[in-house]
Amino acid sequence: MKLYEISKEPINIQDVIDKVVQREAGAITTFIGTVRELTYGKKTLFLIYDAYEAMAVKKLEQIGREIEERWAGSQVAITHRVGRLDITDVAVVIAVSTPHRADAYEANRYAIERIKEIVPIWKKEHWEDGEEWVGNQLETKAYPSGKPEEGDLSE
Amino acid sequence: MKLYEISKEPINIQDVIDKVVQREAGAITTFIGTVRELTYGKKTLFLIYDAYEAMAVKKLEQIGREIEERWAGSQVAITHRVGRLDITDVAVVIAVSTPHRADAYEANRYAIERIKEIVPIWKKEHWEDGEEWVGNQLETKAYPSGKPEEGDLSE
Amino acid sequence: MNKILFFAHLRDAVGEEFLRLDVSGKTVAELKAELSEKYDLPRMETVMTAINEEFASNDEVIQEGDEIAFIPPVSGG
Amino acid sequence: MNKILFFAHLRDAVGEEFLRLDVSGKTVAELKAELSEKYDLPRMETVMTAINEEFASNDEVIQEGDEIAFIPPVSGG
Repeated sequence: MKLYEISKEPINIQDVIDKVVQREAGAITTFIGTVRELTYGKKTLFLIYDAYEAMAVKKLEQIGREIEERWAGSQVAITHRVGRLDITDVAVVIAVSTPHRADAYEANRYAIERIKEIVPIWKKEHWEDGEEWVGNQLETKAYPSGKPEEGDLSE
Repeated sequence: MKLYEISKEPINIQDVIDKVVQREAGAITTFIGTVRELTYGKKTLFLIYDAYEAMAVKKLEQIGREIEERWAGSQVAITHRVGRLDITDVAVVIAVSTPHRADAYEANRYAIERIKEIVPIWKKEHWEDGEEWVGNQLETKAYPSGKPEEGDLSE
Repeated sequence: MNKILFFAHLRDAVGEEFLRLDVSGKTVAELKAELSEKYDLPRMETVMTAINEEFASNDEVIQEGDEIAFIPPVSGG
Repeated sequence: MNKILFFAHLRDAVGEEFLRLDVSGKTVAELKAELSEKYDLPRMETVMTAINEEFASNDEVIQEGDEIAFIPPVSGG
């Protein structure tokens, strides 16, 4: 069973959840990222996601290890879709199980924030009047050393 | 489509998620409460959940309204199971969609905390050496006026 | 006539899911005290009351036809 | 020989998914500067580098056989 996957096919949410079911867990949270039609009033037609697949899987695994170290008893599974996605299609599913519920929310939130920092996946927005690869959301982050800084890599 | 349900049958998680899919949403969170084997070192064999069904549905609807007022653009669906549940069985599924992800986590967390305050559902724990209806987790809360206080009803 | 519902440990103590009694004109507190004594109900200070599926105060007066429910501390989720 | 991978807007700019070049002995910074000039690559100060699927600093020296990837700001999730 692969806990961390990049998928060219639509993601089956239940399959991702099933990977983190454990007798010691009382809570499972999932985060499901879907393609939103409007961003700052601009209408998206569809998205293309591309990944550096081998490295992306390794970075998802790293995020899983970070979570399992920080939140005792947690178990994590993440699948990220690539290819063309239409409005409301599922881009990513993160499932986290923990013994108690507060941890399941926090650990899950940590996972999505880390994905947006270190996992080599890119999306290209297609609008009615053009298309563009989206960088980090505000286009403000620079990497003077050529890699993520300490502050980027550890939360 | 019923957004708030008490179910005697196993909950289909995808069905609950489908109820909150919207073109304006970029994020869906789910909380899945599962039956944990160990609580404070004591081994649970199975649980029975019982509900004051008509009122429970009304109180779930109230929680949904509270969320939709507090988190703009949110959509909520909740199904709670009743009857006998074994270890790892799903007791509750809460799905919340919002335009942006931070809200999806917060609003979902709010829902489960409110369920534990005001929704008339009870669980009976069955252990090897006995059984008992579980009150609020610490058995410390009293209701001198006979109903939830302001501090209980509004977060 | 009124329908009075019991749940969780109260149902076990009363031995019935509900009773039919005419309790109109009484306050919630009066009904609670009566039933508590008659059935030796435990921990009634932790028990909430609903009238017609909405939480009600101890001083509310029960009307003809109201459905009363005693709500022990909830434990769903 | 080294394989050099491009993604997102860099792939569009270079016009290839990857190049095969012998760049061993060079630092990441030197390779970046060379490619940036040759292909007129935009916003290279925001681009991270990976060597063999792990983030690498600008001062790291590339070895024979290393796979190099240029990682523009990511936008998954």
